[in-house]
Amino acid sequence: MSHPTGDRMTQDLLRPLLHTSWRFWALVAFFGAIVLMGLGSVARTMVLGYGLTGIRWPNYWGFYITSFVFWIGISHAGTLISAILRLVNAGWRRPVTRCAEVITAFALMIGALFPIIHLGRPWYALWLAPYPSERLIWPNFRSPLVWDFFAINTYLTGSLLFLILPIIPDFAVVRDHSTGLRHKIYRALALGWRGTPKQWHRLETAMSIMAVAIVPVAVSVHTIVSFDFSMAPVPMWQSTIFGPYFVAGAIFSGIGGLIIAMAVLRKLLHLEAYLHPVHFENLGKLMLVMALLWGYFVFNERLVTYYGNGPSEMAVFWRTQRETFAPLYYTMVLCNFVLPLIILGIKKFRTITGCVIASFGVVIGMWLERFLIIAPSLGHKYLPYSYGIYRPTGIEIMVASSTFAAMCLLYVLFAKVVPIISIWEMKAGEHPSPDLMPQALEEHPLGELHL
Amino acid sequence: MDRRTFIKLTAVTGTTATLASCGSPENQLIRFIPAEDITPGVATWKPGVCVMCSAGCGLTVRVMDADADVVRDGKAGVVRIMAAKKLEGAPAHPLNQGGLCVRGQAAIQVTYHPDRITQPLKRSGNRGEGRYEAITWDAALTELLGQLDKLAAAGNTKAVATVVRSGFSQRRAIIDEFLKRFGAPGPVVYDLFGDDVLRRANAMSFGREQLPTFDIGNSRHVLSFGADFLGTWNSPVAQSAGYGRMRQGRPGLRGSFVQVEARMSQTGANADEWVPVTPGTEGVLALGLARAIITANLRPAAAAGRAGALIDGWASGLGSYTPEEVQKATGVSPQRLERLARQFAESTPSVAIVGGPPLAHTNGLFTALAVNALNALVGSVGQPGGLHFTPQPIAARPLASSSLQALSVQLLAGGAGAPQVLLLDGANPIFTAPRAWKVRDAFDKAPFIVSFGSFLDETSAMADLILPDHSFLESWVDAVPESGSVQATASVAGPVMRPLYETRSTPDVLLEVGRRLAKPLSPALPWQTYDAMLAASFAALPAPAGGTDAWTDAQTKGVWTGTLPASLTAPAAAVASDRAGTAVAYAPAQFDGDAGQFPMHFLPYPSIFYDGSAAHLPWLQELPDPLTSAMWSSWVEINTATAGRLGIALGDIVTITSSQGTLQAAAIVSPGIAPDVVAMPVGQGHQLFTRYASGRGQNPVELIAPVTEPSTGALAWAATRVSIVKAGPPDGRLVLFAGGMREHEETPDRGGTWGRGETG
Amino acid sequence: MKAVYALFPNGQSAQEGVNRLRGAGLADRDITILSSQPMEDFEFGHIDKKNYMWWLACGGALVGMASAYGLTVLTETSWPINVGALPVYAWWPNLIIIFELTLLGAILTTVVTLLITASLPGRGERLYDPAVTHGQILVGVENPASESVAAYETALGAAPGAVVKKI
Amino acid sequence: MWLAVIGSVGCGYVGYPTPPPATALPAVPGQSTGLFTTAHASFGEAATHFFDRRAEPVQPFDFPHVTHVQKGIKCTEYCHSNVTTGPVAGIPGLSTCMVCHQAIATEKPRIQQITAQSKTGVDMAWKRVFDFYPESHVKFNHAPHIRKNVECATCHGNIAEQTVAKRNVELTMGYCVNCHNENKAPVDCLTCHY
Amino acid sequence: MPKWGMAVDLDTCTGCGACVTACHAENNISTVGPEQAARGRAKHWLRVERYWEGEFPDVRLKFRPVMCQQCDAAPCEPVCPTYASHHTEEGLNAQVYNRCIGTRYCANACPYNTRFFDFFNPAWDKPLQLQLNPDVSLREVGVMEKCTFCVQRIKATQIQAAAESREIKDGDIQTACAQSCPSKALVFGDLSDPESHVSRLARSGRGSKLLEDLGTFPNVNYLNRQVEA
Repeated sequence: MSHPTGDRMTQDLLRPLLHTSWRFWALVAFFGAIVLMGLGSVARTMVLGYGLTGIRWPNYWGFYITSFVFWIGISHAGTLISAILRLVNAGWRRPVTRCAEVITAFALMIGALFPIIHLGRPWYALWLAPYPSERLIWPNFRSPLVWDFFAINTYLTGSLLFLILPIIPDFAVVRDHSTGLRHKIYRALALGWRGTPKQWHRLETAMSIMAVAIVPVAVSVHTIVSFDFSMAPVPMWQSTIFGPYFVAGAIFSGIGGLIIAMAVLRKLLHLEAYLHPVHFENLGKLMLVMALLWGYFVFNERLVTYYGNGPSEMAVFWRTQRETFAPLYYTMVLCNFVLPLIILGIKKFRTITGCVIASFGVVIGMWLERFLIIAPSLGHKYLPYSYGIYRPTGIEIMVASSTFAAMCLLYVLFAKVVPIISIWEMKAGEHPSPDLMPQALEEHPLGELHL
Repeated sequence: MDRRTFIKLTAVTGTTATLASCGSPENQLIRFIPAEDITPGVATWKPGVCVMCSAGCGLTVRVMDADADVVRDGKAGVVRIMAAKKLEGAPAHPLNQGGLCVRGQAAIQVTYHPDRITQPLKRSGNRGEGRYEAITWDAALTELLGQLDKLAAAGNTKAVATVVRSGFSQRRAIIDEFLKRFGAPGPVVYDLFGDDVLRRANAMSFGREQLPTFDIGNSRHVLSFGADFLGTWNSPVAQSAGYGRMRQGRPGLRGSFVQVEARMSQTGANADEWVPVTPGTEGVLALGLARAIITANLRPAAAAGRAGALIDGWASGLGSYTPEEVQKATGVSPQRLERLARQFAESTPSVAIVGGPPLAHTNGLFTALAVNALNALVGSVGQPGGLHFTPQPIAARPLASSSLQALSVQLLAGGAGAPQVLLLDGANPIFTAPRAWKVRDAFDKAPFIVSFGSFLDETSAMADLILPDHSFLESWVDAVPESGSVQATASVAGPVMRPLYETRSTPDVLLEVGRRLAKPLSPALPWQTYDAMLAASFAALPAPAGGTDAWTDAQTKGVWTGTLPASLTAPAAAVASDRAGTAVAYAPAQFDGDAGQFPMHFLPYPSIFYDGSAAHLPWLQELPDPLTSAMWSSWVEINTATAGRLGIALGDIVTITSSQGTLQAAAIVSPGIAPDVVAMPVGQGHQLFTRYASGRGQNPVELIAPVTEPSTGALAWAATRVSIVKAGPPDGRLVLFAGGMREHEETPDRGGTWGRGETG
Repeated sequence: MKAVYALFPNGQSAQEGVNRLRGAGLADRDITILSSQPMEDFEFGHIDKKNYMWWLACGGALVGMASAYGLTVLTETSWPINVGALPVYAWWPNLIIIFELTLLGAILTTVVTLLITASLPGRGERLYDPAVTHGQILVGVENPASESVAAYETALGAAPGAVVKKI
Repeated sequence: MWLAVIGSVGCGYVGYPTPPPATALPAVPGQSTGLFTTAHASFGEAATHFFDRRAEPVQPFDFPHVTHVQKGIKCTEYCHSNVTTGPVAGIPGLSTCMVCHQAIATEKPRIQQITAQSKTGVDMAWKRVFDFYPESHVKFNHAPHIRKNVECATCHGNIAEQTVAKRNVELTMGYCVNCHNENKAPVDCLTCHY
Repeated sequence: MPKWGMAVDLDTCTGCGACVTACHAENNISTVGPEQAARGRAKHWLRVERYWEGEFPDVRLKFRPVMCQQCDAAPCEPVCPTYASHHTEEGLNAQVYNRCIGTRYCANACPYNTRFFDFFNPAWDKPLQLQLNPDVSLREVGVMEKCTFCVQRIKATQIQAAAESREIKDGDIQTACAQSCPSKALVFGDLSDPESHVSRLARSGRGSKLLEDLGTFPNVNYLNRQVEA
């Protein structure tokens, strides 16, 4: 397979936009149906009462908050990674960044829904926003949930712009390659982009500024999500390690999500020429690093608790080590640590398939990790008389799983209207041809990622 | 309420329900002109009397306006009424002194119960089925009069049988008087956990055939033999108040408390020392203690006087109750016996209490007499901090009553001698009597049954005619407490609210029937109404200090208390001559069922529903049981070790079998019960008792064998043996509120056992 | 509008076109260059590189910080409510709000400055040719003075592979 | 996460075991049925409450406040006397009207109309004009305000000049709080909401 | 300015549960039924915890009534985004139902698990609703509720006292639970008055607080059970 020229590139990357097969509609229908079921379940709980879920005294958070943390975590795939890669100007990032940033945007949208869904009275969610009202009363800025509100807003705004700005030149490309209504639409979207050197410079400067700004935001967002837990005096929650622990976990699961997304795109949109094994390999190595980091954090958390031997802490500790939650706990360790270590640690397995398998493991494992932070602790707070085990109900499972369908749906739709690989960035970077790859790798184990 | 109900009622989230004083703007119903003048939003307090048990505590009822749904000449609408809102203990009442127990608190739900009978009913379905049609009061009374007149005409007035609950009041007096003057036998008083044995024993030891009052508040040491005196037995609120004073009411002096029983009751849970003994040997332990006291010369044997003389071998030093013998029988070590004896004799004033299971054996009378002798020995009878007898007004002497078992036999025999008309007031013998007495079949044979109850339960559903009484908040109500106060006491209260329904006060109904009988009562009842009768009886009492006269004072306070003039005091009971002089000897308790086939002792015990008569109150159903935290369910308590041996874990379904039958229930593994005892709360397992209790849980009474205490004929409800086997895994029928059973893990290195007994 | 321009297949020729136009006496700001990707490797790709976006972003950050501080102080002191014995104006928690709004300020300013300085969305009719996004590089002059049009055409045409167009 | 769910099912983790429901009973004549619940009757109602919209109350009978006030009857004197003693002002029922009107102005047709109705035993279905939706959980107590000599008009507007009372003061939380602040009254949430 | 507090004498508490029922009666706490109770939705603002100690035959049982401890540094307050849970000048840990949006964060933060969530709209089979206390609002679905120290009684008494222009004496205000307790194990009163019964009990040697080491500064004092020497 020869190295695609600029024009060939344009053709390949525009194909998904310009030609629609029945597969597209099938996918949309399938995922759409599941999403609708999820929305139905939410509506049902809103009308009939929150009691349809499985939460109970004293375990008042469950699947919904788990999903919230999980999706916010997944969102750390995109913007953060692509921002870092931009800053270190890793050339191999070029085909990767956009599909990554898209994950961020959608994962955030989905994640941000959960704090609202999980409210007892979602119709009052507006009260989290600071706006003047006749009640003369404002949100409580001392509440982690309000921090969440601000952090997620900033992150979402930033990520969306970070995603959209570099799309403008590509809209111009589509504009010039399309006709009729589509042409009109994309002309509007392209904002009259022409491609003067000035425009290019401004765009690239803007991107670097935002890259600088978005990294601390991303870190702060998941730190604040961790504050939702560590601010409450709950056994095994009140821990200073939660901030970095959550951020690391977020990036970890994020990369997992990204690898899966890339693999799927590569197959469905026939982007083999653009998404090379080297990309998966590099991301795989990143994930390996994160897996080790995650293991390090979990070990810290567990060892300190175990050694400290506080009664209430130990109650929770044993819950996960030996009792009710043990099966889930060991599944988590397997998925998050053992599996990635074996597959990604051994070069032979570090193939695209290998990376994808590991990624699935990580995504599952990280979901469990969030659940295991929430359920066991809340069910075992201090006074044994008030212990209680949370059991999810069909409604929660439905909603939680429908978010995965939502992610796929949004992704499919996005790939239909926007070139999923940035055309101009692909052209701008000297794209290494596949046959040169191996040698390049020998010299720089991390490809072009000059860390 | 099942899930569907919830879905129904949560049709749209949010809130529109508003309480009376807020008024609902969307209310489209017709509003009727209120019958009373009402100050909305302002609470008033009125006296009341609690009728949930025979203790007779005084109430203060909070009354406020509320909107009640009514139907007036076909039009549905709402009317503003003054409604009772909350029941609180009357601070001035000598019994409960401001406190009130769970059943008293929940009693208000009796008045507002959705399944309360609202008008006279005539049976339209089969007996026990619970299908009825509405009739007018005139028709109903005519029917009852017809039946009574028929008997009177036939000169067979003896053929009227009546079943009532225990506890004495002027209301009961009216029933007694009516029956006496009609020529019918006295009512059958049936109460599963009745205390006839103790009354008899007290009659023999102290010449008072009544329950004792304990001045716990002034005791320094309390030794209780199985009596759940803080929970359900005798006058629990009065005793709890005393207990509070005994523990912390006296600066620098904290009374101690030892409980002797085979299964830790709520009372036993508060004891400083809990002494498990073999069921049926409590009397032996008591005499063992007595012997230890006498031999240690802490008290002369003679000090016990008559109470001692009743015990075989007392004079000769109780030779057969040596510590070794006692240990053999009871399992209490000599050292412990010694210590308990010293404690009891030295930290005076001390008092021994006996009640509940120890008296529910074939040797119950002996046990009671033994404990009485113990009290007499340390001289706690009639002394501060000791045992007293509340002076009873003459009026409070109930008619001699036949036993339920006898009644059932008569009915089954049938024929001319058998009762033709059966009057039911409050009692639910079909639920609380052992199967073997065949009460249901017997009642089924009764030609005509009238119930005055407010609810359909197993018994009243047999009735052909139901003449619903007012709720105790809607009518005059009174009680003459048998115990609980050192001074003579009588509680009385007028209606605190207007009747919600087409009900009539039963005493008034009887008085009217009495007036309208073809062959008038001889002599006719002197009073036109119940309150007239109350006025008359209270007028006889001496006016309290500072009060104008007893009646007006009692009405405002809700209680009369003071010293009875000798003229009014009932004399000491003449002890049954057959027993006078003859000493009572210990005979091992007889149990039904052979020990091989039925290895465990079966111990039914009164739950927060007492004997089940309060199981229809949702508040009580959802109240976590003090020891097990179970709600809405019934269970079987079994010792941890035994459970381990039988492979039974918390919530497992177990099958219990006695010679009488078998039942299945969820198991609760408890360290607070003897290894050879299986305990089960009485109260659940109603086939028919309102929407909240029907078909919920199991009724342990069905396993109880018809063993009786010979001298009184009282049911020995703790004298049954059972076998227990595991039937299956937990199936969700056991609802627990609590998660963990223990606050601290005994063995830290085995942290894995944290939170044993998790819910769900 | 009038315009004369040429489409070049690659950077070198485009650079040559630019140089010749300069030779023809045109200032950089009068030369229109359009490409489908940044042309960092060629001199003409560096025209107008200088800008103040970083400084403006910092300014925006300051504005965001100030507004966050104002919001927290005003709202919390307008109706002081005691929660969990925290001070009515608690610094640590509010720093989080301030931090987020600071960065939000920076991001928004950046985007606004980008749109303005890069004149997006483009107004009025400007010189453009769809061939640009097909990989061609456009170099030309908008509204040239009529007498010098010929000169520009020759200048543009001289570069190798140039296709001169005129409208 | 599916593994999570499957694993959960594996260890019997999903869903709670449910106790057996009570047995159904035969209906007994005369027993009250139905539930008293806080649920809204309809979405429409829920919406009106949410947006705090109020329909103009339609009274069964045009009660002329002005006439009575002109006769020199104070609001708190006969009709709304509860305000001085209790939390609730209360809307007087027909029985209150008849106290005076069985003697006064009996010749007037409207008086005869209410006299007739009072005999039927059906009361006037007055609609409240000033009230809070239950969502607001407001526990307003008139007595303290009367004691502090707050004019009725402060919150109820110029009803003295109206015939049928109109809600011409919007009793928003801001309205209450501002007044409380001006008069150094407590603005603790528990002052009104509990 | 009073500071409301409570003393619970574990030596006189018999675990009878009268306080629990009294609380239900006073505060319009709805019964949820067996189905919901099995799913852990039973609401008991005040619960009597019981803990077993030792094994048969040397077994003891411990009762401990636990209600909202009205902490001075309540963890439930700062986490609430809408001020639904906050502290009043009288030291009460207020829960404002109309402001509550149901994040349930406060319940997670509460170490005592004394906060209860309304999973459904409460319902009463008619005419049980005639018992409901008009001075206490009904909590709809989706809000948190908890022990209020019977704030409605406090308010009523304060207003009444103001009307009669008199001082509130110790014992004028009693919570439903304290009022009902047969053995008078619960004492409610003003901790800022050193002479009040509750203050004197709080100073007694047996006094301790629940989970004191969490730094919540509860206003409920537990007087430990005295064990025989």
